[in-house]
Parts: sequence; structure tokens; C-alpha cells
Amino acid sequence: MVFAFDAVAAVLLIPLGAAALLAMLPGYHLTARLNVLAAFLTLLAALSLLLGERPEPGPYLLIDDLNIVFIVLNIFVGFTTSVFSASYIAHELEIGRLTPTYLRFYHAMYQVLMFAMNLALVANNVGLMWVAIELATLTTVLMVGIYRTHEALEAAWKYFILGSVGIALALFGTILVYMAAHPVIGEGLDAMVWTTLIDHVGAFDPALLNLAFVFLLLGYGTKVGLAPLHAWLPDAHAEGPTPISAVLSGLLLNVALYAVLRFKLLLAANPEALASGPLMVSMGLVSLVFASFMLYRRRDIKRMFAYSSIEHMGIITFAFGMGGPIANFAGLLHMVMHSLTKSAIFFAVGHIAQVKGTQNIADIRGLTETHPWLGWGLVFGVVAISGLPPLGIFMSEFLVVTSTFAREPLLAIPLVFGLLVAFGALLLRLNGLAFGEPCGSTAPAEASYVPMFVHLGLVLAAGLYLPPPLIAWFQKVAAALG
Amino acid sequence: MDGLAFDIAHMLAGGLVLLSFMMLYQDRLYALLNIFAFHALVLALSVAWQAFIQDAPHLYITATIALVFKAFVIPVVLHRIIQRLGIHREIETVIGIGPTMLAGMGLVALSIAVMLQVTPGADPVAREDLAFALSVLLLGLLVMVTRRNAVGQVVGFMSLENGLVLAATGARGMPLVVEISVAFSILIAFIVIGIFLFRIRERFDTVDVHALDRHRGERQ
Amino acid sequence: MTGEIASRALSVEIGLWSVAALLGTAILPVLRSRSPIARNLVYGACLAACSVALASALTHLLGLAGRHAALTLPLGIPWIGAHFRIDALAAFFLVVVNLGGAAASLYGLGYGRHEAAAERVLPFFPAFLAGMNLVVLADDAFTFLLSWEFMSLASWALVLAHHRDSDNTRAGYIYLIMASFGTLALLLAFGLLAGTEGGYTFDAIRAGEHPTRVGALVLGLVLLGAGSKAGIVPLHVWLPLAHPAAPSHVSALMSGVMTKVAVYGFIRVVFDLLGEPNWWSGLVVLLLGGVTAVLGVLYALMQHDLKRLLAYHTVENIGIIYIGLGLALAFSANGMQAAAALALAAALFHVLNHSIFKSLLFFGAGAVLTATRERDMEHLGGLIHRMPYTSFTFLVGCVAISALPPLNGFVSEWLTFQAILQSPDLPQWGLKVMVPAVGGLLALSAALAAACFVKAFGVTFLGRPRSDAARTASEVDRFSLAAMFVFAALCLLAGILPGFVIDSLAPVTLSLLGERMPMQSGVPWLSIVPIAESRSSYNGILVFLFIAISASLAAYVIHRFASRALRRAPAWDCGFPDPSPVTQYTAGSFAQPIRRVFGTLVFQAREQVEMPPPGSLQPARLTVKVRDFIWDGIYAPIAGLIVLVSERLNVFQFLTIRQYLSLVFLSLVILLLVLALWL
Amino acid sequence: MIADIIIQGVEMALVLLLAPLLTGFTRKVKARLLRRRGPSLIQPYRDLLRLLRKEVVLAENASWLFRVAPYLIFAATWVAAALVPTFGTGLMFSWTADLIAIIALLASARFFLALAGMDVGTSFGGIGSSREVMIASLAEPAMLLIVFTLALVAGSTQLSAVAAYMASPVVGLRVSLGLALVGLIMVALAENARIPVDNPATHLELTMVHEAMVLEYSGRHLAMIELAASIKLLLYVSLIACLFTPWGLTGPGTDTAMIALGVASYLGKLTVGGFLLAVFETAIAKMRVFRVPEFLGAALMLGLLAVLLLFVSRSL
Repeated sequence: MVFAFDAVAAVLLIPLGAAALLAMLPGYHLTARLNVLAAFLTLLAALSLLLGERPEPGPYLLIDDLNIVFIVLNIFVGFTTSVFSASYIAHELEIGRLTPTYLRFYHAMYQVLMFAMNLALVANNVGLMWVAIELATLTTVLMVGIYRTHEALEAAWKYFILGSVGIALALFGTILVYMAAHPVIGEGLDAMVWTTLIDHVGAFDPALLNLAFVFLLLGYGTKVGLAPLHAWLPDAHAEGPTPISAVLSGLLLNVALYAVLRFKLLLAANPEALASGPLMVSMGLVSLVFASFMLYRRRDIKRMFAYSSIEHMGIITFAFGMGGPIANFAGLLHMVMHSLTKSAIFFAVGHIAQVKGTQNIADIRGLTETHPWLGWGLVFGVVAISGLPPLGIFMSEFLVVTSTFAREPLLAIPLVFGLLVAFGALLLRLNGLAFGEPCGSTAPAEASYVPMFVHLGLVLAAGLYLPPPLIAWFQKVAAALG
Repeated sequence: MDGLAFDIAHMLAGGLVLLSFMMLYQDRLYALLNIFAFHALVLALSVAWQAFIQDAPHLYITATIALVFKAFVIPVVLHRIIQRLGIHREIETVIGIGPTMLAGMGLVALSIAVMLQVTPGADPVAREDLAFALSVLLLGLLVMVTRRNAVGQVVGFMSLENGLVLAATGARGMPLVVEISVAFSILIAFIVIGIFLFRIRERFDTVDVHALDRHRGERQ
Repeated sequence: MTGEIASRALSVEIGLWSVAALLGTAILPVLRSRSPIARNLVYGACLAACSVALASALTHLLGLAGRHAALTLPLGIPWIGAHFRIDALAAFFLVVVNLGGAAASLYGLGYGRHEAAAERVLPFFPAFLAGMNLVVLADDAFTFLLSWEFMSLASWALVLAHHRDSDNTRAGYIYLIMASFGTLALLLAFGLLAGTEGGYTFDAIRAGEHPTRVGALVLGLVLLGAGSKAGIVPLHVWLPLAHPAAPSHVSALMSGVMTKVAVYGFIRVVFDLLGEPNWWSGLVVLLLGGVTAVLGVLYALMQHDLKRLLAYHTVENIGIIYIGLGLALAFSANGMQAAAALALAAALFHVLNHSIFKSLLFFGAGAVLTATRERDMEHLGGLIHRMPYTSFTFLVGCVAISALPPLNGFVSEWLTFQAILQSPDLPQWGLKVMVPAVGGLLALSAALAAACFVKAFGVTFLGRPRSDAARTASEVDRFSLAAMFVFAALCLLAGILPGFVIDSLAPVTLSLLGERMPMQSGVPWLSIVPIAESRSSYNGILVFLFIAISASLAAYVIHRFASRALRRAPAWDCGFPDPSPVTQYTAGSFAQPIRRVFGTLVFQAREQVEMPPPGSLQPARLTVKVRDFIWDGIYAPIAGLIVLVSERLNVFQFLTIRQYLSLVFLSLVILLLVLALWL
Repeated sequence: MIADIIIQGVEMALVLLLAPLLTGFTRKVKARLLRRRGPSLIQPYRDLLRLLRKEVVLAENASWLFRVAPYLIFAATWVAAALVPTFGTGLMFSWTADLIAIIALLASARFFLALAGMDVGTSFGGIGSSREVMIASLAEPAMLLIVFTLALVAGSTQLSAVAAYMASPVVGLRVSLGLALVGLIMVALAENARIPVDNPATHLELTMVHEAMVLEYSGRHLAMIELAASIKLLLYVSLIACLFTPWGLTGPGTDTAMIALGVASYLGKLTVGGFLLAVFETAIAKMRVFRVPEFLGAALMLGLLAVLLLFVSRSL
């Protein structure tokens, strides 16, 4: 009990302390190692949280089935990314894209970001969750702009403006939730505590809840990157350092989605409130189809995979919007798989861009010849991300498509269409990147392949076999999501 | 007493909406800034009034924050920036005043229509306030959308936040968390905006967002 | 009983173990793939595994007729698990798959030596085999589709083995796109069949009720899904690109075996899972089959690339198979189970035959490729002198695929004709009239196939060499020859002893239609009787013997009593022999009459001759333009549309921040309007 | 049993012996119609014997296929012919192959002939083969559609059964049978390389088909091919005869009188057939090669029409 609570605290405090420390310490080797170490400790804490029994929900913090999934995933990917970032940043220092000061700043910000995301996940208080997500957003804004090139600044600026509008909308939604709550629960802190809300939501004013959900969907949807609120996402991914792109795609989007899910639960628990499904389904479909067409004209490799993140967020939102045990299960699975796969892809892409000295797709060819590990890793990742077996995303897409077509055939058509169009684009680019006459530098890459192949290995394993506890747990969550 | 309190709160909130309309109406930066300062002032008043009628002293803090930061500091700083950049002469609305005003009308109507569905069970003050707050928010967004100039967009953004504050204070007994977060967000917003304006001037010598678009990736 | 159960599960286990062995072999060569040890190890292991699986499948098909073996592993979708099952149908297709696989591995033992990019072939070849086995073994929708797409993926990697050639990358692209298009279609079909409860196991699907609307939809989707894999016109476009691009033993597998796995998918869903067919579904499949057969062979006639020609013939034969399947559907829809059994048996028989002789032909093409580095027939010729064994086996394959007695191709087509002649008993007028018409198409395709293979063999192996490569070619290695001779022998055996094949097909038709063809092994003189002695019968072995005896008798008598003198001399050629081999008939000129007759209709084939003015020395040249109306009519527009849309949407990448904000603003306003108006 | 075998043997021998005679007879009649005396009836036998005795002059680059092909062609054609009822339906091995199989046998003979034409690698051989397969690719489907017609009428593809059925009074006159007959005659003309499709008597003419393929053959090989050709002609004539004029066919059984009658009527039919063929050939001119597809396409249409009309007439 106590131990478990300590674990929660640790999940929050370790990154915070590390951030403070890293902000002060100089020197690449030390800080990079420290970064990895901190991430690793957090991971241990998270695992103890997962295995040990859970603390009672307090007024501020909460651990339940839903967020434990996110927490573990979040911290795990955070750890692997820190390993990747160590070797990545080393190269950036060599070619002088990063000065030591910025390096310090980078590592500190990295830990702050981890802290913010963990806080958002464990928060039992809608206000606190909001604060945490905004903190995460602002941190990433600063990191996206870290290279200080024109493009980077422009991307950061765009991200910042859109993000803060999202902040505002989400805050308004949160206020509305409070206003809906306080006639029932009474004034004060309780009216913002998640567990209390979910108990009494039946008596809330449905109209206020609907309004609140609209604002929350748009506010947090901006972070999820749903079209047409996605504009910040591609450029932020393309211009920031690659580890940040990995974290953005792999984690931040999930955290925002998690917030949306929380409020979806609220609405679902209130009989008169509008069904949140159709909104999410339509936004998901729009994002999916839009992004899959946008994939075709991309010249920048990182921007392309950013669009593919939009596409997959669309699929996940669609799945949760459909609801039902199968679709929800698929949604959760897809989210986990997408985090692992997409970050693995970004690991590969980061090294590729460093080796070839360009992010321009047209200038990269024949990778499987020149850099077999990177090349085949990329092929593996793209195959996984396009939902081909025997990898995890295939299972989730299988479940989504089949269950949708059985229930709402007309919705399945655009879904399948989008999937196919997106696959066409990704495969087209992959053909150029991985095969054909090699071009560009053939210098060996001093890369850390471990994180990438660990992720891909997990994805492969999950595509074939899911351990029963995981399943039971997913199914519980899926049932809870209704 | 209640009736009066209600009326005053009502009046102040209405005043905010009116000021937002005036902001829409401005096409010069200086004028825009001045209106915004006034806007913030009225906001501070209404927050204070809420603090009074809810006898929630901590709201006075919020009022002061609004007063100091929004009514004085920010407008002054932005004045400086405008002078330094010498863009005070620019006409920078995207679409004509007329259509903008019409759109504003529509937005206010919309927010009221949405709010009317809320059952009167929730206390009327909150409900009316919320209607106004929502319209202030939407108008602020409209300002952002119709302004070409970064400064204009910042102002629009902050009037939007005023709407938020209005709503937050309208909600009876909303915990401190919220105010802090509001202030916090404004603070961060201001700082980072400052940083960016600074960098942007240093690099592009203008704050016109168009300048940024020329450096967009993939534009070949 | 218990022993029997054990033996039943055993056959599945053997299948799965061999699959596991194959997968293990696939992982093996990732590291040391260039060494010959790795090569021999991989192909040897594949050969062994396939042989074991083949043996167990054969025993299951012959021994435990009709009964089925099932096994469930805790893999795949957690609350369902991975179900595996062998029934008669699966056993038959396992035989087909592993027969082809074993032969291809044997061939690979020799062919692999000449493989430049071994590291891109060795890991994927066993994986490909494993995938095909798994598709047939799978007994729930998820496992089925997973193995299905895994099969495509592995073969895609094999197609890209020689990826530096841009044609191959293009082929791989189109192939994988079409493959996943098909998979998505099947996905939708299974979604319909499984229903909202998600009963993904085949047992659950069989148990479920499927209304007519669903049946129609599923049939359409499966035609798209399995059809795109099998290469039904107009979904065949990837096939002639991808099959030639792969190394030849892989081409043999893709053409000879993988398309059959697609056929298996179709049969499994339409005959087994879907339940009662209705007659128009038979009509649809029948028409598709007829059109596919004729168009496939016409495309093939226009080709001068040996492997591509063979690939197009796969399209044709798939059409023939689907004709049989369509007939079976039509008959069983009208309760004529006996006739249905005949048609289905004919289709399955052709599946077996085609897998044999198509693999054989691709082996031959591969041998030619290794010997001459040439695929273009216009640069070949005269190889019968340099590569006698290869040319002999290739000739056997040509005779077989041209449906000429006494080889196996003829038997299956003959059975199909017999099934077609049952049509008058069908009640529906559409079928009554359409079935014989399709029969005409079938006959046409058979005749054209014969023409096409006269061209293929004549231009490649006969005549005089058209290039130095052909002039200096030499016979290929022992392993390749062994594989080819085995299949040539099988062509003959299945042709002269068809009764045994038909009898071993009986369990399949029994389990699917509840009816079987009459027992053949009882018939005197080993001849086959599809329905009744009085209606029709055929005796391959006697025909073979008669021809052999009378030919050798004639030869003997003549050589014994008349002259046996022989003198070599220059060719006569009406007195104008021309030494240069370019005066021979080329593939193009050989196909010209048929191109004139059919091509002008189908392909808008246009010929134009540029005759130089009298006295000038430059040669006259004939240019032939052939348009692929399916590509131009269907695929090009779709691609164009996608490009157009993506260009239109691309502006969203280049908006200003203010415009993006307006997007956010608009969506907010819209949602608020929705709230205000509709709630 | 023994008797059956004897009858079958007699049949085969008869076919072999009569075939050159039919060819000779046709030539004779044609010559007569052209006011020439023409060669004697037994001239084909003399030709064959002389060819058999001559040595073979083989092109240098001819392969084993070139030498084996003639025997295969001869054998396939002979077997096919032996399965067609000539004077009696009670053939022992008639169930070995039905009508479809017989056509297929002829097709394989053609397959090898076309290959042999391409073996030496001369331009003429190529011309011949490519045209031959073009013709065949239309003639075979037409033939098969005709077979469908008969099979659907008689409910069998077994030649003896069909013949027996056609002899029985239940048939009566049918439109589709008439169409089938016309189609069959057209196909037969094409298959046997007769005018108007091809001219068996020409050489050194670019329009020739069959003769171009066998241009390189000489000696015993040529003899085999010539013999096969005339057997094929005989086959078609007797096929038409037994299908459309089945009168006088001996049923199963070995009543010598019946057999004698059957043989007599068979000879009569052959005479008439040969005569009509000669008349027809002299009456019309040869057509250009690329008119042939239209000619055969007409046959194909006739066959299809026959099948379809069959259902109409059945439904009546």
C-alpha cells in the first residue's frame, strides 16, 4: 500500500528531480547517462506500480485500470527513447547543430516533459490534468524550436498558437464540467475530482455536459492531432529533434487522447447526454482519409510519418467512437502498437537522416543495400505501421474493420478506403527509400539499434500472442469504456 | 440585493461583450491595444464584483492579476514592441469591418442559443454569465482569425482568456486550482509570446505571420 | 476411437511442425546467407519439411477420408485462439502446396547457385512456403487472414529480390497493393460472416445463418479478395508483373501454388462457410471464369517474354478452374449434387494439374534463364540441341498445358466439358443458355493455348539460335533436371491414370457437396466414366498405349522393310535457304495472324509499316501497338484520381497560421451549431 | 470377345487401306471435272511406296523432334480414325475415347506438325505453322460447339451411342442439326486443308499452309505425313457419314451379312462424300488467308446458333 503510493510519487518526482539536476549539470556524457538512468528508474517505479497493489484514489492522484495502461506504456517508451536520444544527440553535437547550453536545456526539458505527461495520466482531478497537459504542450513547444532554424521557429510558433487556443478551449470545457457538477456535488474541490464526478454524473445537467464535451474534444483534440485541428503536428514532428518527434507521436498524442477518453466516460455515464460516439467517429474518419491523401505529396520523411500518426490517431479515435467491447479493445491495442511502432520508425528515421545528411525522401535510396539494419528496420516498421501481419496493428485493424463492417457497413467503406490509400502512399515511398539503386553516403551509422528492434520485437510478439493478464486488463478497460 | 447583484454582474459581463465588439471594430493596433486594456479593466471589475457577492476573497487575487497584468503591463509592452517594429500604421484586418461585425452578432446569438438549453436549475447568474463568457471567448477567437498581425493575434488570444476568466469566476466556489492555472497559463503565454516575438524580430524584422510562411518546410 | 482421435490430431500437428521447421529455417540464413552451406541447408530443410507435410497430407486425404483433424493454439485473437484444422479439402490443397514446395526446393538446390542476391531469397523462401501451408491449415478468420497476408508479404520480399531493376520494384509495389486490397476485401467478407458478436472461428461461421443479401455481398467480396490473388480478370494486372520478377523457382511457386491457395480460399468461403449457394452466383463465377480464360490466353499470345507468357497462362488456367467452380455452384444450387460433384472434381483436378505443369514450365524457363540469361524469346532458339533434357520436359509441359491427350491437362478439361454437357437439366434459362456459351469460350481458350505453346516452344527451343547466348547455352544442373523430370512424369501419370486422382478427390466433394463422382477404380481397363458408360468415357492409358504402339510399330516396319537411309543436307526452304537466323519466323511474326484476328478487337492492336523509299538502304520497320484496355480503363484512372485529390488537398500543408486558426474556429462553430440545432 | 478384337482390327486395317484410295478418287474426279484424265485411282499408293523406299534428306539442324513427329502424327491420326464407326457401331474400344477425345487427338497431331514446321528454322515452315494454329484456334471451338449440339441431342459424347441415337427414328429433323451439319462440313474443309481454305495441290505459293509446314520433309517421313493427311480426310468423311447418314450401320454383333451390308453402305457413303468434295472444290476458288477467319468464324457462329436453337426447339 504505502510502497505503491511511493511508487506513484516516484513516477512523478524522479523526472522532476532529474530535470532540476540536468538543468545544472554540464557535459554531454554525464547528462545523457543521467537522462537514461532517470528514465530507467521511473520505469522501475512504474513496473512496481503495475505489479504492486494500487493506492486508494486521493483528491489529486488516481491509479486505475484505464490509466495504468497509459502510464506503463508512456514510461517505457520514454525510457527507450532516452536511450535512442543519447546516441542521436551525440551526433547532433558532433555536427554542431546543438550547443552544450541547448543540450542542457534539452535534457532538462525532456524530463519535465516526462513529468508533465505522467502527472496528466495519474491526475484524479480534471483541473490538475488540464494543467499537466498544458505543461507538456509548452515543453514540447520549446523543444520543437530548439534548432532555431527558420523552419523550426515557424513550426514552434504555429504549434504554440494553435496549442494555446487548444488550451483555452479545453479549460473552458473543464469549467463547464465544474459548473455542471457543482449543483449536484456542491462547491469546492470535490466537484473536480474525477472519481466523485463519475459517481454523480448521472444527475448532471446534460446540456452543460454536451457543451463541455464539445470544447474538450476540440481542445484536447488539437493535441491528439485530429484533422482539421492537426496543423501543428506535421511541422512540429519534422523540424524538432527526432527523439522529440518520437515522443510526440508515441506519447503526447496518447495522453491527449486519454483525456478525451476520460470525458467520454463521463458522458457515457449520463443517460440524457448526447452519445459522444458519432462525434469521435466522424472526426476519426476525417483525419484518417485526409491524412492518407496528404501522405502522397510529402518530400520530408519525418513529415510523412507525422501524417501517418494523424492517420492512426484517426483510426484509434474511430475505434473508441464505435465503442463496444471489440472496438474498444482494438482501440487500446492499436494505440499501444502505434506508440511502439511509430517511435521505432522515428528511431530508424533519425539515424537514416543523420547518415544521409538529409530528410528529403528523394535523396535517400537503396537503404537495404547500404545500411541493411536501418533499411530492414524501416521496412519492418512501415510494414507494421501499415497493418500487415504478423504484427500487432494487423490484429487491431482486423478487429476494428470486421466489427465495424458487421455493425455499420457504410462506415467501414471509408475506413477501408482510407487504409488502402494510406498504404499505397507509404509503400510507394518505402519502395524508393529501401530499394533500388543506392545513392548518398554509405558511411556506416553509429546507431543504437536496440530500442528500435526491441519495439519491433514487442510489436511482432503482440501480433502473434498476447499474454492473458494483459488481455484481461484490456478487456476490463474496454468494458469500462462501454 | 440579489437582484441588484445579479444586474451588476450582468451589466459588467455585457460590457465585456460590448468591448469585444469594439475590438472587432478596430483596425489599428494602438486602438486595439487600448480597447483591450479597457476590456481587461472591466474584467477585473466583474471579477471583483463576483468576489464580493460570493464573498470569496481569493477571487480578489484574480482580479488584481487581471488588472495589473492585462490592463497595464501587457498593453504597455505591446506598445513598445509596436513602436520598435514601427508597424503602428498598418491596417491589418483580413475582411472588412461590416462582415466581421455580422459574424460577431451571429456568434453571440449562437452562444446564447446554446446556453438556453441549460436547465434553469443551474443558478441563473452562472447561466447568463456563461452565455456572455462564451460569446467573449468566441469573439476573441474571431479577433484572432481576422487579424493578420501577430500582435493582433496575441490580443485576440488574451481577450479570449478574459472570457475564460469570466466564466471561471462566474462559477461559484471554483477551487483555487483554476485561477492559478488561468494566471499560470496567461503568464506562460505572455512569456513565451514575448520570447517568440523577440526571436522573430531578430530574425525576420517583422511580426507579420506571412513572413513566417515563407520559411515553411516543403515549400519548393 | 481414442487412437483414431490421436491419429487425427496428429496430421495437424505434423503440418504445424513442418510449418515451424520452415519458419525456423527462415530465421537461420539471416546472418550467413552467402555461404553455399546456408543455401543447401535452407533448400534441403524446405525439401524435407515439405515432403513430410506432403506425406501426412496424402495419408490424411487417402486414409481418413471425410473426417477432420482439429487443433487450437493459444495464439492470435486472445479470446478465440488460433484454430487449425485439416479436412479433405485442406488435405488436398496441402498436397498441392507441399508437392510444389518440395519440387521448388529441389530445383532451388541447383538453381540457387546462380542466385546473385541469395541473402534476399533464402530467408523469405521458407517463410513463403510456411505462409501457404498456414493458410490452408487455418480454421478461423484471423489466422486465415494473417497467414494469407503473411504469404503475400513473403512473396513480395521475394519479388523484390532483384530490387535494383526498377521494373521489379514497380512490380512489387503493384503486387503488394493488390494483395492488401484483396485482404481488405476478405476482411470485410469475414466481418459480415462473423457478425456483430465476432464469431471468428469457421465453426461459428458455419453454424451461423447468412441471409441472401449477406451471401451476395460476401460472394462479391470474396471474388474481389481471392480473385485478386488468383488473378481473375480484371484483377490480374499484378500477376504478369510480379511472377516473372521473382527468381524462377519462386515464380513457379507463385504461379503454380499460390494462385491455388487463393482458389482454396474461394472454395473454403463459398462452398464451405457460406452454405446454400444460389444459382446466379454460379452464373457470375462462370462468366468471370470464361472471360478470364480467353483474355488470359490472348494476353499471353501477345507476350514475347517467356516468363510473362507463362504468367498470363496462369490467368487463363485460373479462368478454367473458376468455370468448373461456377458450374459446381450452379448445379448444387439446383440440387444436382452429382453434376456439381463432377464439376468440382474437374476444377480440383485442374488445380492439381496446373500446379504441376505450370511449375514444370517455370522450372524450364528458369533453366533457360540460367543457361542464356535471356527471357526474351526473340533472342532464343535452337536450344533443343544445347539443352535436350530441359527441352524435353518443357515439351511435356507444353503438351500438358495445351490440354492434349494423353497428358493430364486434357483430362481435367475433358471433365469440365462433361460437366458443361449436364447443363440442359438446369432449370434457369440464363444458365441453360450461358453454360454452353462458356463451353465455347473454354474450347476457344484451349485452342489458343495450344497455339501459344507452339509459339513458346517453337521459338524458344526449335529453329536456329537467334543470339550468341542461345548458341553457347549448356544444359543445367542435376537438381533442376531432377525436379523437372519428376513433374514431367507426374504429368504423364495423372494423364494416363486419372481414375486414381478422381477417387482421391471423392472425399473433398463428399464433404462439400455430400456427393461424389462414381467410383472409378472399379471400371474395367482403368478408364474413367464421369456419369455413365453410355454417356461418355475416356481411357488415358489405352490411348497412350495405342499411340505408342502404333507409332513404334510403324517406325519399326518402315525401318525394317522399307529404307532406313538418311542424309544430312542444308535446309531446302523452297530452294532459297538463307543462312542468317533472322530470316526465321520470330515470336512476333508467329503471333501476327492471331493478333490480326483477335488483337484488333481486344487490344486495338495497330500495325504500321515504314517502308523506306526505293534505293535507300535503311531497313523497313514494322511497329505494333497493343493497348492494355484493362489497365488504361480501370487502373490508370484510379491512380490519376488519387494523385489529383492529393494535389488538391496538399494546399492544407501551406496555409498560414491564421487560416489554420480559422479551421479550428470553424469546426468549433459547426459543433456548437450542431448542439444548438439538433439537440 | 475374339470376334470383337477381329472386328476392331479389321476396322483399323480398313481405315488404313481405304484412306489413300479416297484421296486418289477425289483427285480423279476433280481431274475429270477439269476435263483431264488425271492420275489413276491407286496413284497415292504408288507415291507412298516410293516415298517409303527413298532415303530421307534431313536438314542439318533438324532435331530429334523433327524425326519423331511424323510417326506421332500418323499414330495419333490413325488411332483417332480407328475410333470412328465406319461400317459398324459395335467397336470394341469405342469407349476408349469419346468424340471430344477424338478431336483432341487430332489436335495433338496438329500440335506436333506445327512444331515440326518450326524445327528447321526456315521462313516457310514458320508461315505454315503460324497460319495452321490460327486456323485451328477457330476450327476447334467450332468443332466442339458442334459436338455439344450432337451430345445434347443424343445425351452422350460417345460416338457409337450418338450414331445409334441418330439412326433411331426419335430424332426427326431439327434446325440445329442442319446448322451443325453445315458447320461440320466447313470445319472439315478447313481441317483437311482443302479449297477454299488451303490448296493441297500447290507448292511455292505464299498462301499455302499445310504444304508449307511439311516442306522440309522427305522420304518415309513425308510418306507418314501424307498418309496421316489422307486418314484424316477419311476420318472426317466417315464421321459426317456416321453422324448424319447413320443408315446401314451394323449394330453390335457379328452377323456377317450385316457386316457385309455395313461395309457396302460405308463404301457407298465414301464414294458420295469424295465426289461431293471434288465437285465443291472445283466449283469454288481459294480464298485469301485472312478471309479464312471469317469463314471459320461463320462456322463458329453456326455451332453456337445450333446449340442455342437446340434449347428453343427443346422447349417446344
